[in-house]
Amino acid sequence: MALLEVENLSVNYGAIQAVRNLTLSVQEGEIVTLIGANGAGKTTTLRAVSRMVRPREGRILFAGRDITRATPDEVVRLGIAQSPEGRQVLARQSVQDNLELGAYTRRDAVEVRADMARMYERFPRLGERRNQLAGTLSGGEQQMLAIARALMSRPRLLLLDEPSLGLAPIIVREIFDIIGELNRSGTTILLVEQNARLAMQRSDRTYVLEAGQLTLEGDSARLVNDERVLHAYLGG
Amino acid sequence: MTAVLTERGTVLEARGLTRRFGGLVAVNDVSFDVREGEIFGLIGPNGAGKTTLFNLMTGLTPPSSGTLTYRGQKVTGLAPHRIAALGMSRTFQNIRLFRALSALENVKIAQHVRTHAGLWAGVFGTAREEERRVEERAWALLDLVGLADRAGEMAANFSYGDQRRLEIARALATEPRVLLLDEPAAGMNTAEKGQLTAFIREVHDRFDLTVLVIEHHVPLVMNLCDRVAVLNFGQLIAVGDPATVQRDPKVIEAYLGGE
Amino acid sequence: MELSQLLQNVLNGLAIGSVYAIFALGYTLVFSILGIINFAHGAVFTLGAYFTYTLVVGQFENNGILKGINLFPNGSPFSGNPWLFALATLIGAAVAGLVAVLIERLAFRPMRSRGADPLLALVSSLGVALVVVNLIQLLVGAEIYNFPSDAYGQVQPALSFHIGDRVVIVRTVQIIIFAVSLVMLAILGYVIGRTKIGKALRAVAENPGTASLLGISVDRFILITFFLSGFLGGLAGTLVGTAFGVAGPYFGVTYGLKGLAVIVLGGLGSIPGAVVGGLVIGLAEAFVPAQYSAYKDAVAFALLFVILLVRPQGLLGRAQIQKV
Amino acid sequence: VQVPVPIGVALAQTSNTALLGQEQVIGAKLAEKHINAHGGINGTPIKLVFQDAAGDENSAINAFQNLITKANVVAIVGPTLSQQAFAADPIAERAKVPVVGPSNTAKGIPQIGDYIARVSAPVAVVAPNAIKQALKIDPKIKKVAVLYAQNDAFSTSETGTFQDAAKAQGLNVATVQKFQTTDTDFTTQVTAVLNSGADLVIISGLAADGGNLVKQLRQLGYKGLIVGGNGLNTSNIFPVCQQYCDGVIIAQAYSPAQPSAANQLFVKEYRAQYKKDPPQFAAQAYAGVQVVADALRALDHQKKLSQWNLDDLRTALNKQILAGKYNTPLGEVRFDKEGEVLQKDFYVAQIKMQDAKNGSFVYLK
Amino acid sequence: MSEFLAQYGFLIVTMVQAGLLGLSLYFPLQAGQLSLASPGFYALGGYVAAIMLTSPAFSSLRDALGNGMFPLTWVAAALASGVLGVLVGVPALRLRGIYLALATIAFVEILRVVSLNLSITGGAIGIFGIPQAFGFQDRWQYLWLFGPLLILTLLFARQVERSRVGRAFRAIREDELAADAMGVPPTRYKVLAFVIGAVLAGIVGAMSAPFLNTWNAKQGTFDASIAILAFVLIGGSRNIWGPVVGGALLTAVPELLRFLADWRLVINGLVLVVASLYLPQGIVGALEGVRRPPPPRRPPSVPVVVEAKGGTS
Ligand SMILES: Nc1ncnc2c1ncn2[C@@H]1O[C@H](COP(=O)(O)OP(=O)(O)OP(=O)(O)O)[C@@H](O)[C@H]1O
Ligand SMILES: Nc1ncnc2c1ncn2[C@@H]1O[C@H](COP(=O)(O)OP(=O)(O)OP(=O)(O)O)[C@@H](O)[C@H]1O
Ligand SMILES: CC(C)C[C@H](N)C(=O)O
Ligand SMILES: [Mg+2]
Ligand SMILES: [Mg+2]
Repeated sequence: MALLEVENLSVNYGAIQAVRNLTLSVQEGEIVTLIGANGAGKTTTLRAVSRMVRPREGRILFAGRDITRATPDEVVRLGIAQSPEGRQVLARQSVQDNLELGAYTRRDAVEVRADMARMYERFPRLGERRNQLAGTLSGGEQQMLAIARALMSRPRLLLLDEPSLGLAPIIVREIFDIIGELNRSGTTILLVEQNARLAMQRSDRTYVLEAGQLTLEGDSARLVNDERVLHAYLGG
Repeated sequence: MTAVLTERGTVLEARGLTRRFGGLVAVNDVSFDVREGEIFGLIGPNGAGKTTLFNLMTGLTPPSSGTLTYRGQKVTGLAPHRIAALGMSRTFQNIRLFRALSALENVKIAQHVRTHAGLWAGVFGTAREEERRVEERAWALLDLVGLADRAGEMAANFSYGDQRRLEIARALATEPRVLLLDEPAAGMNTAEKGQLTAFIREVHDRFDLTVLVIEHHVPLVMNLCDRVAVLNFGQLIAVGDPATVQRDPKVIEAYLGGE
Repeated sequence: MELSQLLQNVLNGLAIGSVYAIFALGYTLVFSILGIINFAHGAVFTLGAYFTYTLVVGQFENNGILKGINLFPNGSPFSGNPWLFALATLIGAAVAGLVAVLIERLAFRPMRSRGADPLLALVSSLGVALVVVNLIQLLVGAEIYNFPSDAYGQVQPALSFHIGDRVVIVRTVQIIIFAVSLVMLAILGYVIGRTKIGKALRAVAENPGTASLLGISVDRFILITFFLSGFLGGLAGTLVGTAFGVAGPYFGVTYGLKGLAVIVLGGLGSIPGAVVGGLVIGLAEAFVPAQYSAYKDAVAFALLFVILLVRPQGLLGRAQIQKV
Repeated sequence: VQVPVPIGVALAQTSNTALLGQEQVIGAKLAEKHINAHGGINGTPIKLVFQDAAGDENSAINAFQNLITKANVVAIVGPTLSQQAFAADPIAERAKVPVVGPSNTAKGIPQIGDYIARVSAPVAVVAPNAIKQALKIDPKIKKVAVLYAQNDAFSTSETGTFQDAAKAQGLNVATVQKFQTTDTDFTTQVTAVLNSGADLVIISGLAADGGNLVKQLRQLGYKGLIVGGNGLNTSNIFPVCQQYCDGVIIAQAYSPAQPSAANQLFVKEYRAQYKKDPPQFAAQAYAGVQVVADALRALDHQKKLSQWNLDDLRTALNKQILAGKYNTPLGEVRFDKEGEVLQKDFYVAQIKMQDAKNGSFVYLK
Repeated sequence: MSEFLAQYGFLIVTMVQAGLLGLSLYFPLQAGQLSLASPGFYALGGYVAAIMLTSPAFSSLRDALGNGMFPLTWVAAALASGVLGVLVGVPALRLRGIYLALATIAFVEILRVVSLNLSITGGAIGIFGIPQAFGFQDRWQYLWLFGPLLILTLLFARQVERSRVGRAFRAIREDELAADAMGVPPTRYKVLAFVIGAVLAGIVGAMSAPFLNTWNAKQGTFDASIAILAFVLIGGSRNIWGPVVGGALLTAVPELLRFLADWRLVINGLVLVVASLYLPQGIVGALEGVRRPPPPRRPPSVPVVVEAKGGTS
């Protein structure tokens, strides 16, 4: 059964229709990539799933449950975490507090602490800066924090909105390694990426969004060689 | 092209620029020159101090020590708007558009330093000619970044990538001689990055600009820049032409990572 | 200045200041979480006092719809014993807390969900204050009410001691208020500073959107905040009421301005700031020489003005971080 | 004019000032009831038209405008505060509508214009009596401490009178302390009073602040006599200072013990309804309404009221008000040609508390 | 008509006056400055006028100028407010948001307390018996003063908004730091916006002193600050008509509710709540929402190629 099903989703911002009649699904255990030009509606789609925007039409099912009317915090408690566009770190809290808040829905304090240590290991920069206010971190450091924070909730489904944005090449690779590892340990991932080639190499399936509508979908391995994708997104 | 470059002089001289935040030295004794007309890349790991360096140069953050000279004039210590008036303009890594204003307004506002109408001129409408020019230039700039057909839309409503374009248009509206771009390609896909490279080059040529660009997308930097400087932990660890820098083992270790 | 006078001024200042502080605690709590100035806080404060009054006396005067009503023909079950009075105070505070929750539901939440300018909450809360205050007047009249004079039992109304031949005095009620405000501060400080709830509250305060993205139920925390704020306000209302009488429906509202000054001086959003701000303003007022006492308010505000210029974020407020 | 004859009442029914205004409203309503029960204006009933004047100038002006142009009243009783009177009375003056101030005690009120009169004796007339009385009780008094609410118009003018009167009695003003009507804590002022060694304290303020001041003076150990001004002249201060109110001396322009028949009727009706003695503000408002009604009665004898045209009636009424002599609860009352009240009897009362809640004003000889 | 004016004249003029005070707060708000100083300048202007119109010190000037005295009081009030505006604005405008609001309230309070204590301002009683402007007899005649002032102010505001200065204000409101980086000097424009508001409030005060017959320290209070802010927010803070509509309406509501007697202010409070809830952009904002502004049109001139031009040095 699909872990996430989005059916006929439409989202409007006032008069602007950002997503129209979008249907997609993510199977348990998959990595799915969503690509598209600027303004195609990728972020909007993720925000609809995490219930940060209200769909105009359509249904969203998570693990068979209709979450179209759920509140954002309920969605998190059901097991969806998001590393959002623009990072949205809590600027006035320390790195440490941001991470702890990432684990807000969890009750296993001991495990949380262990996870935290793991994050610091993966992102030594964050470890060095654990007491720094998140708002004073550099852009890339904030990006690491946003990703690490999303991981802290140990989600079933992880939504990543352009995780590589603003990261140095070394770290981008690190992020994709983490994505792979998480996936192997059972986390399902829906990934929005501008670094389309890398994302498609590491994912099972890909959806292509244009002007709010789905134009292509299929196995990543196949699409990565598709003319249209090559031309429009891979700079080929 | 290169011949022209060497004939021209130095626009920017950074000498010992340093900035501390508490115990942390974000920019550490950095000195370099930027030559008139070149495209100068600035790379380095996350948190290396690149953005801070831009902030020091544009007056948004006062340096703990060191100076920056622009065409022989010391600019450290000047207010940001004074520096903008001198001809240095920038974009922001964490996009800072005037979010609730239209794209057109964003670009019109940035012409402030090149216009003069005061309160009474505005009230009595005596600055018509200037207003007309402001308006026209604004449209032309939006054309340039391909946003003219959405001129009336609120900046906040643009997608991430489009906001970046609008920021560039806004920076250009101040009629800079030196343009500082902080990760202009972030949030763009590979194809768009390619277009952006071409765009930056076009702007550079057309307006006869000196461009400083921070970017993590290595191909873009290598393609675009005449010279590249590498920061690591606040310190300049390499400056030179892209090919040389790319081979520098220190740079590979700190930034690019082994292949 | 002589030692006795110095000490007297300090005591006076702390006494006035702790009244400001106890008013400001609930006020600043709502500000720190929602970033709105809740002008209805003064009205809730007033309500707390009236609720307690209703419990311990249960009779109203001659003006207003409720005149002639006697809730306890056989005497109030809460009268005559300081502990019962304390219990009534807590119940009154809790009811005030519920009213605050109701206010949040009706006057703030709908606005939040429509994404209105947070400043507008100020107008809405002003409206609520107007409604509550005038309803009180309609119900029980504009006259002054007071609690039984032995509410705290047979304690001395004032304590005095001598330094040399000079007497130094302080009112007992004010010691109680001071102590209660410190206790409240300690509890709140602990909850907000040290617990997970506190961390979540701070997240809501900073960015409700992000907080909900992390699984924090923003609406629930806001309700909790309003309840706490109303509870603190109601409690403060009764305490201040026992000290000075409940001077009509506007009783609490008149603290609005000073309260605002206090929380801004202390640093918006800082709970200890509310207490420190209150005490500082109280002390500043107390040290205004007698012949200039007419300028007392001006002195407090001038001090505020100057302090803000030197420390724009207030005494204990955190500086705005501006990372470009 | 209309029947029943409309008389405007513009008093503070809302805002902080309502604390005083509501006593006045009671007084005015009692007057209406009484007058109509006794045949109104020779058979024509009167009707009080209330407009809330709140505590600010704008509300008072709006209330006046409403009464003058919309309710077509023949005269206005109000407003509550002198400060409001300075703003609103000129409106009536220009519209040629007579005004009877029921509680404005500041200097200069009747001088606002020909149409402005008041039944509230100015501070200068009333206040000194209290000091004389205090000296009678305790002739050893030497030093006085004077306190006043410095943001209140009438308190500041009253304190001037008090200070002059004290000096005239040969007393030494040891300290003058100011406070705000919104203050609740007076520790600073009280300490200053105690340190000045004063043996008489004179307070000009309003009920809540004045009551608290009294209470705190006592709690912090002041033992001497206390004289309170006009603003403390209400049983509303009992709940504030409770047993500590005991002994406060307040000069009165009114006494429930005033022997006139008019007053005894008033007191009876008031007691029947409120189970206590009427306060001065209620009596003055009652008198204000009564003055207008009595003057109307005189005019009605000349020509039936219903046949008067409104403007003429207002002008004639103003003349009549100033010319007449009235038997009010305040005793016999007349006006000088400016509209200043001329009243015979002034009193001094001392508060006597039975317990923490109940007390009364005991009139002193 | 004349009856209507006689009855509602005062109210109508107060509505206009409230609109003007709303505008005085709107200017700094345009530049993102939440200043609540208007009542202070309003009070100051009123005192200047009241003193000039009643003090014996000015009697010869009054005799010489006749009705010319009134315009002179406006000018004097404008000057006094402008100067004080600069003195207060320069330091205070380093503060932001609520902190600035409070600093300006502090200013209002300080002025209030000082005026309570000076003899020239009549202490707590204030100044009364202020002569009527141009011998006006009825309140509505003051419309001849406030009306033109409102029209001029609106024209002024509209022109400013369309101009370079107006754009600078908006830029600062949106993002002061970005504005600075884009060449807009924040301090200068913040002070300018603040002083414009101060001068306007001062003039309104000077016109109001005769209108109200009396002037005292209660004219400039914290409550007034909040009331004026409510005018702007309920009317709509993003459009010049907002403060005017809000001021007029909020002034009128309690008066129109007089028939409710004791329930008047309860309902008035409810009106405030409901308006805040259902008109999050203010009244004018809501009306605008219905009628979307047309997209800007490109000027018909020859499309210019953006030409290179060097920065001045
Ligand atoms: N808050 C908003 N209000 C109005 N329009 C919006 C808003 N957010 C996004 N849009 C519009 O919706 C469309 C989709 O935007 P979205 O952010 O989902 O695109 P995206 O695919 O994530 O683009 P990018 O790669 O640039 O992040 C765009 O046209 C954008 O301008
Ligand atoms: N205001 C501040 N307070 C404390 N530390 C700061 C502050 N601003 C920057 N820093 C620290 O200084 C370092 C340099 O930051 P800067 O933003 O210049 O990095 P950067 O090179 O631009 O990185 P990125 O590529 O991630 O954008 C970072 O480690 C950051 O945490
Ligand atoms: C009600 C009274 C206290 C009013 C006061 N006597 C005045 O003239 O202002
Ligand atoms: Mg996006
Ligand atoms: Mg950076």
